[in-house]
Amino acid sequence: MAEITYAQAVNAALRRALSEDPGTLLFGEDVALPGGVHGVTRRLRREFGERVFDTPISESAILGGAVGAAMMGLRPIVEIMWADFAFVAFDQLINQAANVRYVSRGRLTAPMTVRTQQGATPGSCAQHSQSVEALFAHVPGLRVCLPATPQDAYDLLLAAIGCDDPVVVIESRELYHSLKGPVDQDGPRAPIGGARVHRAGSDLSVVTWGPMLHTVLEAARVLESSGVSVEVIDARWIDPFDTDTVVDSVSRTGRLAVVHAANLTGGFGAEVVARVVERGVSLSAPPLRIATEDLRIPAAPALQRAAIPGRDTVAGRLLSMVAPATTA
Amino acid sequence: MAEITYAQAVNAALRRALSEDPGTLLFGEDVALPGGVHGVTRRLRREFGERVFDTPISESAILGGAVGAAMMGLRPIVEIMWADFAFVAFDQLINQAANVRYVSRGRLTAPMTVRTQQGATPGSCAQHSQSVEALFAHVPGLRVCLPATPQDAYDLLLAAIGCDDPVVVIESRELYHSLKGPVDQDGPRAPIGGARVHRAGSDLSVVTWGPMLHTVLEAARVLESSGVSVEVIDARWIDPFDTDTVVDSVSRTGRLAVVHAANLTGGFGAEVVARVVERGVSLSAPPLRIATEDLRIPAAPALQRAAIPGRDTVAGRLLSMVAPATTA
Amino acid sequence: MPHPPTQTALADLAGLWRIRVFEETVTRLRVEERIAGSVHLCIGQEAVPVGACAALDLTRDAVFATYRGHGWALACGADPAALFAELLGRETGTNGGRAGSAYLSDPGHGFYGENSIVGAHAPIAVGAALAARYDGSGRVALAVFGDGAMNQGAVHEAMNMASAFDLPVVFLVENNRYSELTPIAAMVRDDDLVSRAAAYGMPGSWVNGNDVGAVRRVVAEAVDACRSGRGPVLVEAHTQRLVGHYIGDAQTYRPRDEVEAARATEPIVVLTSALRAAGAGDAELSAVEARARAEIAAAAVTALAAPPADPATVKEHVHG
Amino acid sequence: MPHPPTQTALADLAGLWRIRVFEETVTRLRVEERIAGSVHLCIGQEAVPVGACAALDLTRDAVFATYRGHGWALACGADPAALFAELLGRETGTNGGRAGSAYLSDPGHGFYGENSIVGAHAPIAVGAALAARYDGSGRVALAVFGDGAMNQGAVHEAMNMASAFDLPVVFLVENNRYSELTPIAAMVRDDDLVSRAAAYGMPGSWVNGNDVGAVRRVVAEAVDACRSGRGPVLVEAHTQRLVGHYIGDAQTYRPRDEVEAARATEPIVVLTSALRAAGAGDAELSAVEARARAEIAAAAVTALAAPPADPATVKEHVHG
Ligand SMILES: Cc1ncc(C[n+]2csc(CCOP(=O)(O)OP(=O)(O)O)c2C)c(N)n1
Ligand SMILES: Cc1ncc(C[n+]2csc(CCOP(=O)(O)OP(=O)(O)O)c2C)c(N)n1
Ligand SMILES: [Mg+2]
Ligand SMILES: [Mg+2]
Repeated sequence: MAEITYAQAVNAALRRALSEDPGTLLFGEDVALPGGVHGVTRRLRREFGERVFDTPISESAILGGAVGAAMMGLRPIVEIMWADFAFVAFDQLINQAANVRYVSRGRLTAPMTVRTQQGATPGSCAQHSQSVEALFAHVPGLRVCLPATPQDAYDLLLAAIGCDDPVVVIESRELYHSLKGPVDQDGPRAPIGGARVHRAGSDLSVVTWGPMLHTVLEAARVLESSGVSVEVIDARWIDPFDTDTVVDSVSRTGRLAVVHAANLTGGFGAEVVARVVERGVSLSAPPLRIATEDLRIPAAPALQRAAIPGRDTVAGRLLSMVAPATTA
Repeated sequence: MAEITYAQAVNAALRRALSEDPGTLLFGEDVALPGGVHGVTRRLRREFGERVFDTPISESAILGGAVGAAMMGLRPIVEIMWADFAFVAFDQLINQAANVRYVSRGRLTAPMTVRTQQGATPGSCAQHSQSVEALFAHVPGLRVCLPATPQDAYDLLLAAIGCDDPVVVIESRELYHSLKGPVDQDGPRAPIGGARVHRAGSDLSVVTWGPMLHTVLEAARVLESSGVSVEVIDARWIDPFDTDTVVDSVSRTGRLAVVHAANLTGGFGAEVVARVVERGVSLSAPPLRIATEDLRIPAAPALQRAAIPGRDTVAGRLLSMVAPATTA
Repeated sequence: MPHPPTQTALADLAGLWRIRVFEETVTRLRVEERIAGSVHLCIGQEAVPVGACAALDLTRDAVFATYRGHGWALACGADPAALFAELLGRETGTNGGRAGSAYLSDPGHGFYGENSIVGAHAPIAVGAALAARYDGSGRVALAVFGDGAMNQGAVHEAMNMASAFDLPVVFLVENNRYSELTPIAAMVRDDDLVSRAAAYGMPGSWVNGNDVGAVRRVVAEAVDACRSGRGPVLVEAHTQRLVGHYIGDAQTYRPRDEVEAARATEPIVVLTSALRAAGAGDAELSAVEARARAEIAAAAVTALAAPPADPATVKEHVHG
Repeated sequence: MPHPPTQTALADLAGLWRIRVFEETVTRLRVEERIAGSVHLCIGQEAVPVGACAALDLTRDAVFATYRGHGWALACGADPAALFAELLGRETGTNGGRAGSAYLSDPGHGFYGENSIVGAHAPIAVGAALAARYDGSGRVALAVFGDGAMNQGAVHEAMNMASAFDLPVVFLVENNRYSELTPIAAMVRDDDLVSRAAAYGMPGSWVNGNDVGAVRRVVAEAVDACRSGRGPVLVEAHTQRLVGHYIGDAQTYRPRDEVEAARATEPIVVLTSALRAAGAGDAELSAVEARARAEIAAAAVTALAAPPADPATVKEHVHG
């Protein structure tokens, strides 16, 4: 299996969807002729012609256009260039797309996919840096996933496109061109949902998603050298969220940490903690959330590093969670 | 002290703010000449002239107008007629208002108040029924409160207007004209923040906010007749959230339930649960969230009753939380 | 005379009466508190849906309306009993009680629904028109909204995108001169709203929205332009509500005599006079009204006999 | 000749050079990876900020720009060393490193900031103008944005509200014919964007955005209209970027010869020729450039010597 980048995996999934289903459309700002500001949609216009097109800088028209086309039976895939920009048109997701099926009792549906990307990268300003998955996850009727590997960038996107309801796929700008991996492109399309255990462990369960997975995996390696065994779960989908996998893991390890790049308060980490403790799983330490401070994201790299948990912060806090127990 | 309605209390707070500070403006759709679609802003145009004015149906212009006027040193109070409508212009809150102070290191500020109202009422459709406080609460830089009594409708609004940062005040449409109470209008303006314990109890702590407070108080009375003593905490402010009051209470009762009208998943209830368990408070039962099902809000009264927890649901679920313990 | 031949005109009159009587019946049911919540009536504005829907091919075209959409649903062909049932929160409602008065839909009749977010359906209609590019349906999408909606960002984006891409959308403004409780004239510099079409390089037409025949003609021209690939058209129909913004609105913001004056030019009066002038007799005219009354009354009876929406189904259809 | 007298023109030329050299220096610092992240340069568009800011009274007026705003900050009078420091993430940056290249501000010089959400500052500028109604400042607000921003809902709402309320806002479109990587001509039916002013009953003016004197004149007229209470004005300045949308943009979407052709009509070339024609000598003209180079080079040195933003302050100023 050839290694390809995360961006190439997205591109491959789009190509497959556009090839397999003539009802699939792809549109958004700069996605067609220029091939996307990050090059993710390259060559698709050339291959699929008018089913791939550029739009005005009009997010309400893009998302509303997707809702309307989906209601008519097509399967639009649209791009919101940065997740931060969704908020100029959030109505079309929360009050429009999410309502279509429920309010019509299934007579109408909105099988649309919204691709976007998020995250802070050095120099990115407060309006181009937020991790906002929790805002989508609080909207019943929307599905939400955050692929963290090239294979998942491929699989989750195809699952999203195959879903008969609106799905928001939050890609990672920082991983687009920096992460390579083998990608099986011939498997059947997976259904939506399902966490993945990236690393088995016995002392502590860590739930994470998006590019933070890699930070957590590094931290887990650090802890391994201190003799602490960390189980790392990539939630992948936060709607539907795979509570069972998490609860199973925490039942074995007795400890839960959630790590995310989104701001702490009201982040989806709180939901994960609540779901686990509601089930009455017995814990040998209080659950822990490691997240970005409750602040706007500053642009300067030095400030970003202070705000967003990196490997050492994550490793240190995870260690302090098990330390009392191991020294006891 | 004369009893006035919740709506009259809001009106009185606005009048006081407009009288005391000539830099205060009040604008929004139908707020001036017509006095508001719910009559909340009646007579203010007549009393304060051009500082109170109607706007086009342009939420981005309303919120952006508030941001700009606030940056120039005025203190705008704007109305978003239904909280659901904030999403056509959410950018102006999340990417604009919330950033002003932080990104300028305090050289600029946005002392603006956004009044809105939310909740489902019989017949209200899915686009006019959501409880969306969690979406505001996940935005660092915004403050968020939900008054549940006429006195708080008065006090919290004045505190919000006095705050030097953007505050979202989420009023309750169902309480506007149905709830009366004594309102002290002569006290000093309170600072923002602070929960209120509405009822002391020893078996169970319930945290709630907004109109759900009254449902919880009714449920607490039902439980009292079964010999269960419920402490009821009205959070009032979910940013800043008064974690200490909640933790103190739960430390005494050993049980935590959070009740809200918002949808369960990703609701602010998860944050409350996470904050309490993170502190390692010892619990005699798993924490419980009682919330609206994860669905769009249906219009039919019979369906709404099935979706949104009412007194009996709340009482029943709270009782089941203590039952194992009391029978043990 | 400006009206079409008498058979069409009689059918138009029947269409106007059905909506008028439906809305009057809704008023009664709301006042009796059998219907709950906010209800927005289109009494006085009936000629716009009746004329416009007559110009559409509802086997393939798609209509997107506002919360003031009962008349549009009826003009599209929705069953009045199912509409009443929806307003009453019954299982047999068009949406099984999930939508209510302000958000109902009936896609089997080309009625893709009301929308309660001002202007939000304009881009959705653009999406329906976009689909027509690919699905070979020849569909035209019609988005109808009020004067106040012209100041909403989503409507601007929709008009520009439809124009840039030559999409088959009729943007129809029902200019009743008020946005809720505020006169549009105070919220725009130029209340000749159709002139905004030029900003998008899009043709625009003004029509007397109280004249059902004129509405049909102007919308038919717009639909033709769309169907032949010339792209979107903006139509402004001047009309008025003879009632409040919602049931219960005391209308203190309206000059006292405005509604009275409008009664002389409202669509049913106008069409009835024209038909009389064209030779229709009292009996014939009354029979049209009577048939509408009978149909709508029967529909209300049917709806009132239906079971309420079943709470056991409340969690169904959040996802597929 | 169309240019103002030589002293003003020399000052204009100095303004153009300062921005040009600043942006060239930024390019170098970005390529050297001392500046991180996306950077949007205004090389080729300098005449618009220089001309427009000369028409404002920055002791009371308020400028709101986009991510392509370094030139606007400089033309407002911001210290180039503080701007470099901001881009470099230093403590001495205009925003102490919190803003970066695309979101910086310097309110002490009337520069209320860049905005990285397309069009979002248009309503904010309306708010600043609204404040002028009450604070007696006589402030005019200027919102500058690109051609692509004209299709954003917030800009529409801002223009309508400013027009309806006669607010003192200059809406200035820098039409460089591209929105990121896509030509505006493909995204509107009519790329004569100033004609959209009529939709709001607002006056509109077109200006050659490569001619700094013309920009000053047209913006001065607009400011006059605002200051005298006649309400907002839309100004469209045609210009071009001589560089990519961001540093690193390969510009494959642009015809090969387009940038080359534009070099003949770009603002520095145009103004230099005009000054030569008006009698200015080579030495005088080179001295203007040299002074700009010296000033900007010194500013960069100052900025590079400043300490990085202090991580210990990262939690400050979320709230007051
Ligand atoms: C985005 C949004 N803002 C505000 C409202 C509240 N609202 C409902 S109807 C209405 C007035 C609309 O006026 P117009 O477009 O003229 O339509 P009409 O009611 O006259 O048919 C308003 C402001 C809303 N539903 N959605
Ligand atoms: C709401 C929003 N949508 C999309 C973007 C991404 N984006 C940044 S610049 C840009 C192009 C803007 O073009 P134009 O307005 O012509 O300004 P120019 O860059 O040419 O100066 C786009 C689409 C954004 N920042 N904000
Ligand atoms: Mg109207
Ligand atoms: Mg441009």
